[in-house]
Order: sequence, then structure tokens, then C-alpha cells
Amino acid sequence: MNNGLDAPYPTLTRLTQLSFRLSRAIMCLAVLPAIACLAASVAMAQGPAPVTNLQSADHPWDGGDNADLTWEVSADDATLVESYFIYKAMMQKGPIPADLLTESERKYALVDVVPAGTTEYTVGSVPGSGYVRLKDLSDEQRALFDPNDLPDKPHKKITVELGYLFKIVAVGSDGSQSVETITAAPYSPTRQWFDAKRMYLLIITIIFGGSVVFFIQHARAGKDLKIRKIGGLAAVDEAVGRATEMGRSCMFIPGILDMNDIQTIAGMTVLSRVAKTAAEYDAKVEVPTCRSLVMTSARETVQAAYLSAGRPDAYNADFIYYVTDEQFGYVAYLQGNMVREKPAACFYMGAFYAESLILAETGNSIGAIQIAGTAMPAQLPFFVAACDYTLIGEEFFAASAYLSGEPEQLGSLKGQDVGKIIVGIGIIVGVTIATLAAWFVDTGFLTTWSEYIKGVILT
Amino acid sequence: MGNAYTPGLKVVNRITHQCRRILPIPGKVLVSKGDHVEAEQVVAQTFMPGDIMPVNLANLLSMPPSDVMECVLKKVGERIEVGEPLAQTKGIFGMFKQVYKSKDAGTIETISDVTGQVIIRGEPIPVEVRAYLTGTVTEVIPEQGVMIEADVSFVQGIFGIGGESFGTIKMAAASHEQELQADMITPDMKGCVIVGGARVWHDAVRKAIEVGAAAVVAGGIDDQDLKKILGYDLGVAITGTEKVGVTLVITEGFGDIAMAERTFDLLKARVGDFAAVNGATQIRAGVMRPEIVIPLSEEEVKAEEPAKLDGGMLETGRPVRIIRDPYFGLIGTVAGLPSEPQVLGSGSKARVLDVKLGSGETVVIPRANVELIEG
Amino acid sequence: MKRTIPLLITAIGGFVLVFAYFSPYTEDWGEKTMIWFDVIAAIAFVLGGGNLLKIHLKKTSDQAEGWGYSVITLLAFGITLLVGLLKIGVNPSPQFPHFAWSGEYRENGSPFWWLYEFAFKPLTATMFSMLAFYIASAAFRAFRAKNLEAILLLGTAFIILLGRTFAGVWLTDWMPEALSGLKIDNLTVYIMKVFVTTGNRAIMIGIALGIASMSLKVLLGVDRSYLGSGQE
Amino acid sequence: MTTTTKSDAQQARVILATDCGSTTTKAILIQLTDEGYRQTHRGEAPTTVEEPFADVTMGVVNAVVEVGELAGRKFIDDSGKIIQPATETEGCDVYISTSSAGGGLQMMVAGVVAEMTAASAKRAALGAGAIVMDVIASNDKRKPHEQIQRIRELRPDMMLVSGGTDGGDAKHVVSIAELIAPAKPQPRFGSGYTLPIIYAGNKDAAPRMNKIFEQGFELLIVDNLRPVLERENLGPARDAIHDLFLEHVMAHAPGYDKLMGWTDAPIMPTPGAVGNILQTIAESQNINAVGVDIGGATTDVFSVFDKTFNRTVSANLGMSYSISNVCAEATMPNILRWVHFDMDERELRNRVKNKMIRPTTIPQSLEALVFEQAVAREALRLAYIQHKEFATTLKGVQQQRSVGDTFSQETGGQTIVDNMKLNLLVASGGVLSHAPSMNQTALLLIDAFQPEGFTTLAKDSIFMMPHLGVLAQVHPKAAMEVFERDCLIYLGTCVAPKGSGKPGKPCFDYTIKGSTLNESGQIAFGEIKLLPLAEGETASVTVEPGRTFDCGNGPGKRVEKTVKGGTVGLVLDGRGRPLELPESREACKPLISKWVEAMKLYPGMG
Repeated sequence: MNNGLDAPYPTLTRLTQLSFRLSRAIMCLAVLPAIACLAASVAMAQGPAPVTNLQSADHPWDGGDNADLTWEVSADDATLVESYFIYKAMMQKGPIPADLLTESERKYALVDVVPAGTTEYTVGSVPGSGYVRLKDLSDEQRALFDPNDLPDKPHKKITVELGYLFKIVAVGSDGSQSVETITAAPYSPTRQWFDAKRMYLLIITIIFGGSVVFFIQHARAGKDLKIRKIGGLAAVDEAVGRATEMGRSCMFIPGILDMNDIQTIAGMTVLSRVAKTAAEYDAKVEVPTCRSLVMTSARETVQAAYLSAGRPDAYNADFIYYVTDEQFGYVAYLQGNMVREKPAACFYMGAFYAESLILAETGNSIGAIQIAGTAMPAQLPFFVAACDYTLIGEEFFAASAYLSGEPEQLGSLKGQDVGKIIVGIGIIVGVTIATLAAWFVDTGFLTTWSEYIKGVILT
Repeated sequence: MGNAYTPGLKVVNRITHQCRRILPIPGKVLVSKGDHVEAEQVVAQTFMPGDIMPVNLANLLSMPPSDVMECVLKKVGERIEVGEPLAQTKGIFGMFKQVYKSKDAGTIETISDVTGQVIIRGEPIPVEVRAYLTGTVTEVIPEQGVMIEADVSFVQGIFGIGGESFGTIKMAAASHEQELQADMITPDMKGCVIVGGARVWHDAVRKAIEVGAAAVVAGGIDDQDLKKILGYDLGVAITGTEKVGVTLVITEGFGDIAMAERTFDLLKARVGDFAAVNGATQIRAGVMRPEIVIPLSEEEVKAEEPAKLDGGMLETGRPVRIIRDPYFGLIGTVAGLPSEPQVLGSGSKARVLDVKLGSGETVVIPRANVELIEG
Repeated sequence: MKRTIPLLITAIGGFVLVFAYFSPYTEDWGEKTMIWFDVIAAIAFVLGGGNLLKIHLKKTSDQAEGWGYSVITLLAFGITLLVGLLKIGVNPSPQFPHFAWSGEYRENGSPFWWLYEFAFKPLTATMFSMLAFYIASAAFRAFRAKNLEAILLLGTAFIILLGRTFAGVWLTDWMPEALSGLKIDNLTVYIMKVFVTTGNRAIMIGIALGIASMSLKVLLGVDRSYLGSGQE
Repeated sequence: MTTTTKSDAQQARVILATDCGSTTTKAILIQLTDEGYRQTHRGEAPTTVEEPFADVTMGVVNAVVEVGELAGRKFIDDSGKIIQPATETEGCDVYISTSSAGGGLQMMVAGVVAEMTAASAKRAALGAGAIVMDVIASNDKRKPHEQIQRIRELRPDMMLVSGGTDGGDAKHVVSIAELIAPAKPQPRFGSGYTLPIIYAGNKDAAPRMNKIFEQGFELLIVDNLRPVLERENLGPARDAIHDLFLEHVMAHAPGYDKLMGWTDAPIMPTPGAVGNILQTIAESQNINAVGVDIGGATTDVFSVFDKTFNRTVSANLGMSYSISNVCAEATMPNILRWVHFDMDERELRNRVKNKMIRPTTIPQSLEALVFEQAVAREALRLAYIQHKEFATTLKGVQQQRSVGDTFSQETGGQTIVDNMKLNLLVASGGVLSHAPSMNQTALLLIDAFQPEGFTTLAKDSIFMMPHLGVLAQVHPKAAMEVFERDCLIYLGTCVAPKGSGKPGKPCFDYTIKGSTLNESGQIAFGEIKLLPLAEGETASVTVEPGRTFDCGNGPGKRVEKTVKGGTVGLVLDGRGRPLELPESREACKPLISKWVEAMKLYPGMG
């Protein structure tokens, strides 16, 4: 996919090219009065000299949502000019018919206002190159514009689908405007294979992912790894045992999100353990789900668990069923079921929202052993308060490693520790720089660093 | 502290040996008093109630256990064959009925509406008891078994593995001090009781299994060899049920130790005779030692005087075997029986005896550490 | 095979999403992957609906305990499905006035809208409102001053709860400007901004790392427990 | 029977007690002297339960006659019965007996979940003095047919079936019963014996039990031993075991019906009686105690912590029949780390096996003794580990959390054995009681049990605890007095702080004030010191542990306590807890040598 400016349209036949041009011509006719209008307004003010040699170029290493502009300052830059107004206009992609090279009839939108002396600018999504909003302008500046040109909402982002023209107007301190300078050819951005904005993230990802993989390999080599005891998982046997002794069921609730949520997957790993224990104890484990796909996966998980426990005959698919996709409908069902059937053990493993406390409190009132695990920070306090055991965020994801006891899985936890070290170093460096920058305000480089961390690394 | 010594192992040329052959549960005795029985002859048999097979219908057909009663198609006591429908669900409005076909044959023992379980009892298992001892039935215990008596040559081992087996005696070792190696075992020893001398090696046992020997008798065995044969480290000396392929009898103990000459000579004298061997050992209250029983032919019975076994008292002049380090395995005679306890090298006080060893040396040994050589 | 193919799909799908994040060029591949997921989820919905029907029909057929509720569920399910699917009572769209079913099934005043607005919404709201009671009961139980940590937390919770009410503002209103930091409402804001955020971030970092490593394990097929048990 | 004699028992002047073990019957005589009740004489005779005698009373009479001869009293009248009550020269006021003849009471227990009701059932059976042959539970990972096979194979004297809370599970407990009934275990005592079954499970399932065990079983239904998961109620089940033991098991053992007629209190299984006395002591003195009895085949551990009694039997940890199993479980390197000189491993392995097949032999040389004591350390250590795992808080209990526990979510089923809280450690059994030197016994106990803080060490002089256990039921005062004065031989006290440090660095400072012993000094980490403090003496010991060491009041906190002396004395143990030995044999040997020397263990050994 070559989006170069001069590239012909290989797929377009001559006919379509013709019709294309025709339509352009018709459009041109329609906007003629507007051109006249604008030309008049320009002629009215005797402003500073315009900028020259305005060029638009592709911004490297991006997703095609930026454009780099360069220009030479106005001759009056040092004297008259206070700022440059940068405008952008969207248009069809491709070469522009010769007769439309000066398309001042296009709908230009103000992108930014830069101070005199500036010679380059990146239009796009990079911080600092955002679009100007009406409220950001001073009253004088605002007077220069038709409010309709500056809608108080973000302009459309640059995309590879369209072409763009840019213009710059030098504005004097008295409000006088120069003649506009327009880019010679429409600019069509291109997408690159790599997004430079995500460079730091990529580095961190590679270090982190690499260390996880490294430790997994390391563990495969047979190195013994220790893991802290996680009470909530150790208690699975106890909870299932309680249900068995009391002749009640175990209820497993895999959260309210679908299988594409990692929390639901983590929940499934715990379910596999719960089901295996239940199979060994010959207890009943009930899994009402809120998504059909979760039901299907849960069935697979439970069946495999029963098989590995050597009791395939005890598996009953009817205990894993679908209730409803509706959050509160699901909660209503669960609550009713809990109050009627009084399960002796309740497991909440997955993504939860407002229903967390409703479920956990109901479970508590019926005297069930409750074990919860979620990575929803807002719901954690509720689970902690109402459940016997709670797997807090990270522990929840460590569950599968913990339960399997396989060295390679435990290795991944070690890899996670590397991640923590990176974060720890990052926090210490960041906090130190930010603190110093706040103390020595005049030391520019500290502020720059701190801005760089905030603006580039952390986005 | 009445008898703080191990009663010795019997190694006798001729003894009237009695053996009790009892069914685990009451059954039918097939021989009558006075009958002559052969070692491998069945003397009593019975049928054990068959294995029970629980079938959890509630799970298999996904229904509450309380429904099981209505859904089972058979009644308690009825027979069921493999593939025959055992139960059918009620279905949804009479449709989608599920049928469970039995995977086992047997009779329905119970149907439970609490557990949802049906118990099928399989075919009765025949249990037979063989005579083991070629001899005469001296007593019939109705419905239980028989007592069999015969004049035999009798050798008790100290330790064995494997159950009862039968075969003719064949010597593999030339002397009681020769170790039993794999190359000494030849294919013609199939079905035989192989007699070695001193330590039996692990690969010799392997070879014996390979050639299909009935039993191996040797003086000693190394702990690690035993571990290799069994596949695990033996913790408690209760054996007899191992399925290693051969019955093994050790006459002296663990380590490099030669078979007692007397034992070796006795076995050597009976080469070619038919012997019954049992490796079952149980070292607990009611001790059981492995044994080699060689029935005597009638001429032999006449020829030899039955050995007179006394109660086995420690007396000066009696042959004893020392059964603990530092003199383990040595044989000597009682030279003195001091009555006062003495302080041992270990610092404990115990009753001791003086033993005159074959070398002429006299050593002091705690009474607990000697064993009478009987017979 | 039963294991390998799902693992392959997971791995490819997952890595495409990761790759797409870093490579603008392949941005839309990720979107496509997500669309595949939606397709699968939609198919699975049929399974879910079928399962729902089966369970409640069975219950009704067996006249099991509480089968009346099952009948109601079935009716509700059927009616909603029919009304929505057949677009009953929907005004035709202006574009196709001759087709009665051309309108929007959720349009205001339609029976489906009515069901949503007057049956579904109030029911949902009822469930949600129960939360308030449970918060009270959970807080009552959880905040027992058993040890030092509990006492600290109890105190903090008290300040925050008070700060969120008018009483809190009113109670410390008399404080001079110099001590404004100690006003309960300000304290609340300060606690929420500094301590709560700090704690939350710590948990968030753990969660993020957990998610990353878990995802990696799933993608690499190290963790297969979601496909059943750990063994092949 | 018991109630009437109980009141008379308080005036008893002469008490006779026997314990019918599987090989010997031991009789002791307790008399009221000027200094209260004292054990005065003892005698023993071979047990006569098996053929050719087949009458337990013969052995009892023989043992009693021996006691009578020593005491110059006549206990047996011409008809061969014990004379009661006592006169000046004849008879006794109270006669009691325990029994473990014929292998003791062998039971099989069943429950629903192995860690819950089945564990409670096991606790009840063990507490009553039974040997638990196997535990059947729905989650014991055996398939039903394997469970049936096992029930058929074992021949228990009695079964205890429990499971389900009251109103809880019936399905599992009924299905277990449904397996037992058709499996029809054959009792040891032959076909005339109907197997007694105690049902102590969900009361709702009791009617079903009646139906299932209608034929061929002797069913006794008692209160649920776990009415709710939060509470255990073992009393009724234990009592039922004792009753059935007498009614059925004993009644089938030869001669016991006669013996039962003689005794003034029901005959108890020996270990049950030991547990009884330990519980009585712990309760009356308000202490925590651990008792151990290491035998040839099994090792029994008894503990009372915070008034909760637990007993475990480690079936295959013993010093003769099971010695090979100890070596297999503990592994040779673990055993050899306690040996301070070189030994040939292959030879040792064969020696161990030879001991297994000739269990009655005794070590003759010092080397053999050192090795045997090393094995004993490991056997005791393993038995204690098993005990710790068994003696736990109840499992399956709902935890009430408050926000304070967020980051310390303790699970149920934690062990209640806490060495720091342990006050008294009592040893009995051949290798401990008959060690040539008491110092060996003391260090054996310390090494194997690793008591923390201040712990009094004692040994049961002549294994009198079973007798006293029964006596405690009829005459607690006499039992207590004899226990204190004659039964226990105090070895001394061990002072050992918990924690770890660098070898050679200070572990704790001590100051001792006593009538004969007045010393102060410092113990370095890795050092052990023996100070003489004779039996009957006490001293006040002040310990100031280092920062990382805890002697009962928390790390680095000073502790002051009065300690009891004994035949060994006061042991100041700075080796740290848990006691860690270097992995390499070379590093281990000099260390052990140092300790052996400090404790004067093997004086004959250069």
C-alpha cells in the first residue's frame, strides 16, 4: 500500500478518473462564492509578510496520525509577528487537479497557535500538538475567527484515509493577518511498522516478558522455587470439604465478563482446581454463568477436572448453566439461589462490579465459606470485608501457578518480580526527579526530565 | 525376661510336620480324614461373595437420587447382563429419555434413594485351598479346612518373599560359601527350587524369574539387591503377597553371609526331591518364617529317626548362632551362662552368655543376640 | 489435537493483538481478531439460550420444587424474545413505510421499550439499591477494632464516611482558616487523594504485572488450566 | 459397678494394678504409706492370652503372685481369685487392669471428608486407645471397589462410622455404609463374632443405618461426633468404644470375662489409659504436656495443649520390627547426621534389615548403640511431625474476618502443637527408658522434639502410666501422687531459645540462682551446656536472649523461671530452633562430637 503523493491509482480505470475529476469540478463551482468572500477578507487587512517554503512531511514511526510541518519565518518575524496560526484542511487523497491548487475555499480548521520564531510543528496526536479550542484563545484572538471555524471539540484526527492541506497565517500583535501560505501539495500520511510513542512500553514489555520467559525456562531446568502460601487457595479443600460434610453444594461464580477478559480466564484456572477437589470429595459444584461462552468453557474445564480426578462418571453438565447476560438479573438469580439452596462454599473468581458486595453479604448471611478473587480494585474491599479469604489482584493471577505447582508456572511468578523491580526503580527515579524539580524550579533540565517522564515514558 | 533369646530356626532331616489348611470363609472340604493328598491337590473350596460394583445412577443420568428408585428397571435380587438397560430417565415431557446400560453383569444388591447408587454384585469368586504338604489328612474341620500331616525334611528360613510354590530341588552352588550369581542359573532349572550358597545377587534372582524357577534359596542377600527385586525399600517384615515371579527364601540374614553348612548339606542331600516352599514371613507377635518342606518317601520315613526337638533351652554345649554385630553370623557353642547381668560395650547392662566360636575364641554375647540352632 | 488447536488459536490471536498494539501498520488486525471473538460469543449465545430452555423445561416437566418460577422464566424469556424479534408494535421506518417490521425495535413507546422501561429497569434498580443495605451490614462486621491495623482503618473509614455527608462539613465548619486542612471534608479529600491513591496504585501495579504475566503464560501455552486440567 | 466402688476407693489403702501387654503382664502395687500413696512393688509374667494357655488371668495371677511375694502379701486365694478387700496381710482394696494383649483394639474408622469428620472419628478412636488400621473417607482417593477391597482385607475388631453434620450430608455417609455392609468385614475373632459398628454421624441418617446394618452387625448409634463443623463432640463416641471394647472385643478374648469380674473399674485399652493420665496431669497442674512411647513396631505420641488431648500412633515407626521403615522414611543421610564417627553405609543398611528380621537383639557395641539412638531420633522426629499434622484446629470452619486480617488470612487446620508452650515432655519405651545413660535419653528427646523455651524432661520409670490412667478414674488423688513421686523420673530441664544466628555469636545470657547451683554466663549459638541440678532441687533461671532469639516472652525479651532438676540436670541449649545441622557429613561430625562431649553422652568413647 503505497500512499505516496504522486502514485497513480492503479486500480482506477480511466473512466473513474474522469468522473472523479468531474465531481471535483462540480464541487469547485459550488464553492466559488465562498472563495470570493474569503479573498475579500484577506485583502482587507494589511498584515505582516507571510511565511515561506511551507512543507508538510510524514512523521516518522507513527500510525499515520501526525504530520510534520516546516517553514521559514515571515520576513516580519522579529518585528510585526506575534504568532503563527496553523490550519488544517481535509481532502480526498491523491494528486490534486491543477486548477484546484489554491483551494482556499476548503474548510480550514485552526490547529494551534505558535509563537513567533517557530519554524516547525507536528500536527497530530503527540502531546503539545493538540487542537486549539475556542476557550483556549484570548478574546482578541477569538475575535479573529468565525466561531464556526473553531468548534469547541477536538477536530478529527489525521488518518491515512485522507489527504491534508495546511496553511499558516502570521498574525501581528495588532491582530492584522498576513496572507496565508498553503502547502503546495496535499499531504497523505503513511503508517509505519512501528509506533515510536510506544517505544518505552515496548522496551519494558520486552524486559518483562523476557524475564518471565527466562524464569520459566530456568524453572524447567529443575530449579526449586518457593512460593508464599496463599491462604485463599489453601482453603479450597476446606471449603469444598465443608460443603461435602454439610451436604450442600459449592457455588462458583466466574464473574460477569466474557471469556476475553483475563480475569475470567484466571477464574477458570481456579474453577479447575475447585472442580477437581469437588470430584475427589464427590461434592456438587454449581456454576451459574452470565455468559454463554463462559458456560461452555466452564463445562470443558470442569469435565477435564473430573476426568483427571478419575471420576468422569460423576460429572454432570447440568450444574454448569447459563443464567442471563444482564448484570442484575444474574445477581437476582444468584442471590435467590443462595438463600434457597444455602451452598456451604461460595467462590467468586473473576471480574465483578457492583454485585460483589451483594453476593458476598448474602453468602456471609447463609454461613458459607467464601473465597473471592478479583482484580477489580474497587471491589476488593468489599470482598475482603465479607469473605473468608480473598485473593487480592496479583494473588488471583498467581493462583494457577500456585495450584499447579509446576516449576515453569512458578517461574513466571519470579519473572513478575523482575517487573516489580522495574516498577520500583521507576518509582524511585520518578519521585526523586519530580521532587527535585519542584524544589529547584529554575534548574530547567530537571523540569524537562520530569516532563519527559510524565509526557513520553508514561504515556 | 523369661526367654530373652530368639527361638532358633528349625533345620531338621526328619520331623512330623503338621499343617493347617483353612478357607478364609466357610465352604466345602473335598477330602476326608485319612486320605493321602498331593501338594498341589485342592482340598477345600468355596465361593467368595462377588465383588461389588457401585453404579451412581444419579450422576450418570443427571437426576436427583430420590428419582433413582422409579427409574431403575430392575428389582433388588434380579440379574443383569452387560449391555442390558439398568435405568431410564423420565425425560422432558416424556421426550429425550436417557437410558443407562449396565457395564457389569451380576445381581442387583441394593438400590439407594439417598445416594442414587445401585450396587451390583458380580459373580462369586471361587476360592481353593491346596494341600501344600504331600501327606495324610489327619483332621477335617467341617466347612473350614483340614489338618495335614507328613514326615518331612524341614528347613526354616529367616526371611522370604513370595507365596507358596512347588518344585524339585536343584543345587546351583557347589558349596555353602559360594555366592549365587546369574550365570549359575540355567534354563533347565525351570520349575525348580534353586539352592544357592551365600549371598544371592539381584541379577541371579532376575535370571531365576526369567527361566521360570519356582523358588530360590540362599544364605544371605544384600539390602540393595532386595530393594531392586521388590522395587521398593521393605519397611516391615511382613511378606508373602509379593508378585515378583519367584519365591525367595533367605536362611541366614542380610549381607555377605554363607548358608549354614547344616542347612546346605540337608538340601544337598535331597536334590531331585519335590519340595513345597513358602516365602511368607511375618515378624510380629505370632511370628511366621519362610519354610522349605520336603516330604519324605516311605522308605526314607522308615530309614530315618524323627528328630527329637526339646523346648530349646540355653545350655552349655548347645550350638548357637550369633545374630548381631560385631560377631554377626558366627556359629559357636555355649561355653558359659553367667547369671548376673554384665555391662556391655554399649554401656547397657544385660544378661550375657559366653560363646566358644569355631575359631576357638570365646566371646561374651548378650543373650538376646544369640539364636539356638535347633534340630 | 483437542488441546493443540485451541492453544494455537489463543497464541495467534493473542500475539496479533500484542503486535498490533506496537505496530500501527497492523492496527486493524487486532480489531479483526476481536470481531472473531464476537462472532464466537454470538454463536455461544445460542448454546446459552438453549441451556436456559432445557433447564427450565426439565424443571417444569418434572414438576420439581419451585417449578412455577421456571414457568415464569420461560414465559418472560419467550415474550421478550418474540416481542423483540418480531418487532411487535413497532412503527415502520420512514424509509420503508410498507414493511411493518422495518422500524427500530427499541423505539420509544414500542412494546419492547415498554418491557425494558417498566419491567426490566425497575427490577434492576431494585437489585442495585440493595447494595446500600449490604454496605452498612458489611461495614458493621468488618470494622471491629480487633487489632491496631483494624483500629487505624476504622478511624480512617469513620472520617471518610463523615466527610462525605453534610454532617461532616457542618461539624468542623467553625475551624479557622489556618486549620482548614483539619476540616473533615478536607481531610477526606486528602486521604482519598494521597493514601487511598497510593494504596490503590500498589495494588494496581501488582494487578497489571499479574495480568501481563498471566497473559504471557496463556499465550505461550504454559498455563493450560483454563482448557481443563493441567495434564494433557 | 464402678459407682459403688468409687466411693470406697477413696479409702483404699492397697491398690493393685495390672497391664496385660501383648508379651508381658505387668503388675504394680500401690500402698498408702506415711508419705501418701506410693508404688511399692512390681512384678511381671508372660501374657497368657494365646495358645496353649488361652486364659489371660493366668498371666495376671503369675504377675500378681510375684508382686505378692516381694511385698509379703497374699493376693490370690486358693480358688485363684484376687482377695478383696484388703486386710493387714492379705488382698487389696482396689484392683484395676488395662489391656493391649492380642494387638490391642484394632479399629477401622470412616468419615465423609478425610480432614473433617473422618479426622474427628480417627481422633475419637485414637483417644479411646485404639489402633486405627485405616480411615475410609469419600475423598481418600480410592475408588469404591478399592475401598471395599480394603474393608474386606482388614479384619477390624470394631468400626466407627461418622460423617455429615447434624442435618447435613447423608448421601456420603450412607454410601460408605452401603459399601461396608455388603463388604462384610470378617472380624479377627472368627465367625461367631458380630462386628460392632458405632455410628456417630449425621443424626438424620441414623434410621438408614439401622436398616443397612440390620443383619450381621452390632450397631450402636451415639451422638454425632461433629454435630456442626465448628465443634467436636468426641465423648459419646469414645465412651461407646470403651463399652463395646468390653462387651465384644474383650468378651471374645480368652479369659477376659473372668478378669472383668475381678476389676473395680472397666478394663481400658493401654494407650487409652496413658492418654487418660496425661490429660489428668495436664489439667490438674494446668500445663501442656507431650508424652511419647516408642516401641518396637509403633510409636505413640500423646499431647495435651490448652486442654485438648490428641494421640497419634505412627504405625510403622518403631525400633525393631519397623526399624527398616524408619530408615526408608528418614533416609540414611538424615540418620547418619546424628552419628559423630564414620560408618559403612552398606553394612548399616544390612544391619538394619537384620534387626528387622531379628527384632529382639540389642546393641552390644557402643557404635551400634550410637547408631540405634540416631535411628531413634529420626523415628521420634517423624512421629512428632505426624502428630503435629494431626493435632490441629478444626477444619472447615467459617472464618469471621475484619479488615485487620486482610493481609494475614490464616487458614483453618493449623497445628495446636506449640513447642514454646510445652511444659513437660515425658518419654517411655525401650530405647528411651533403657538407654544406658539418662543423658542419652535427655538429648534424644531434645534433638527429636526440639522443645523451645523452658521444658521439663522426664521419663516413665517402669511404664506405669497405663496403670495410673485407670486408677485416675477411680482414685485420682492416688494416681496423681504416685505419678509425681514414683512414675516420673525427672531428667531435668531444657532451656532453648527459638531463633537462628551465626555459629559462635552469643545466643543468650543466663543467671542461675539455686541452693547448690549458682552460675551465670553466656551460651553461644551452636553451643549446648549441661549443668548439674540434682533431682528434687529447683533453681531460678534468668535468660536474656539475643535480639533474634525468643525464650517465651518474645524476641530479645528477658525470661525468668524456676526450673526443676533431675538426674541429668539443667541443659542450656543454644543450638537454635529449628535445630539445623550442616548438610555435609564432614561439617556435621565435629559439631555432633562437640555436643556429645558437652552432654557427656558416651563417656566410654574417648
